[in-house]
Amino acid sequence: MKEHKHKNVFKQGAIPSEFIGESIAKHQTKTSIGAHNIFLGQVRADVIDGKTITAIEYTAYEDMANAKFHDIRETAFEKFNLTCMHIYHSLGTVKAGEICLFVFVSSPRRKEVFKALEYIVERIKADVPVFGKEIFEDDTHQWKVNN
Amino acid sequence: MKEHKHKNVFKQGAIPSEFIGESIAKHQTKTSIGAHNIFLGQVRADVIDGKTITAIEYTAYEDMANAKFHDIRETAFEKFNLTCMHIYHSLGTVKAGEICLFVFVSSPRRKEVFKALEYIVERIKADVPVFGKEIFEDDTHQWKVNN
Amino acid sequence: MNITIKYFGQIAEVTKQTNETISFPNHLVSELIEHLYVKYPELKNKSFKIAQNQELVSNSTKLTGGDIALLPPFAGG
Amino acid sequence: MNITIKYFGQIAEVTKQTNETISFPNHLVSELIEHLYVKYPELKNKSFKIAQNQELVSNSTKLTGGDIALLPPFAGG
Repeated sequence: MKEHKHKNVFKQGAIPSEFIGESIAKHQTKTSIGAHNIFLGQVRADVIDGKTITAIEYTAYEDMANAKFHDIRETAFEKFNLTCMHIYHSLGTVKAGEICLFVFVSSPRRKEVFKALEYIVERIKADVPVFGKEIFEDDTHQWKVNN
Repeated sequence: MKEHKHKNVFKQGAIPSEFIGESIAKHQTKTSIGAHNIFLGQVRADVIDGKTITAIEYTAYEDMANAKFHDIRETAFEKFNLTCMHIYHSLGTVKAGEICLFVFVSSPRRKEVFKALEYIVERIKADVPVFGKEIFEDDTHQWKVNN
Repeated sequence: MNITIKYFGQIAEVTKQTNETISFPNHLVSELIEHLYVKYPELKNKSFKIAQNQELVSNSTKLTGGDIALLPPFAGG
Repeated sequence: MNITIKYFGQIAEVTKQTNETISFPNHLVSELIEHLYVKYPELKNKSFKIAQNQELVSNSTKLTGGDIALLPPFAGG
């Protein structure tokens, strides 16, 4: 059941909530799974110097990013007892309130999914060359930096 | 946005994946949220002495369980910077592959949701009087015990 | 004193009922449990916690007349 | 040696292009960066990492002729 093939993690635009629901439904035939853990990144309407962020425009060094996602996936499968792992990240415009990152891990046991999910999300934030242009309501922008 | 009212956490039967998708969609108007973390418990088709579990029948001391859920919710809101928290647990029959527990936490920041979700799930497993009758394919049963 | 006792899961399998109200003269949880061991000998083989008015109590807790529940191991999630 | 250089995010705002191929005689990443600082002085005010063939490298890494990328701070998720 391990999915070790190279995949394109990127999706154009926001990740729809229906897509997440359908991804969950697809795992109901995998009856060795006892625990799923899902992380969703959502674009915040932060206010900076009185101006509100209305969207983030994501770009990436796609080839390098997909290689990094692949490495993160392989390492997570080695470190944790996972049945499945899925990662999706948006490219292009994602409005405030919409979802830009969907990470989904499943395992027979809950302890594994907690450790695995945090590991994967922290590595995505630190190691994957994705860039975010935060667009304000007046069409000015600033560049997002992960902390 | 904190939801501190006493709620009935229990739902009859399995928690549908569409319900989870719709719960996610409802949070897209809350634009102070930057991170969601979702835990799903799924019934495993464990094989014990050659017999396969086909379902779990959940019962609970409902009044005490809802009071415990309320206490877990209040404590989590005190300990972590959360925007929202939702907990649903099944009662009655949940078949292998179906979802019996849905815990959903949201915060401006990801560090908070990881800590909060694990705290809530561990407390549910340890402190809430819910009982599970594991039904085998031959209609015999055993009683589930959390570890 | 009348005490309502609730049974759950594998405990209710032993007692063959989910609740009963009994008249009970004594004062400690431990005394009530001894009474139930006599009434349902199979209970001695079962692991359970005891709640009074929805709060876990120990054997040395005094009975208040509130609801008692015999809770087998938890299995939520 | 021809080297293709890719620019992303706020770096591409400075260079006003997302990639270019230049002929470059020198041997170290640091020398290429010095060359780019002359060509795009505004780059000196920017923070970036450097990748060669999709792997992060340091200033003292030798150029191989592989693709170079200037990567501003990551913002995934």
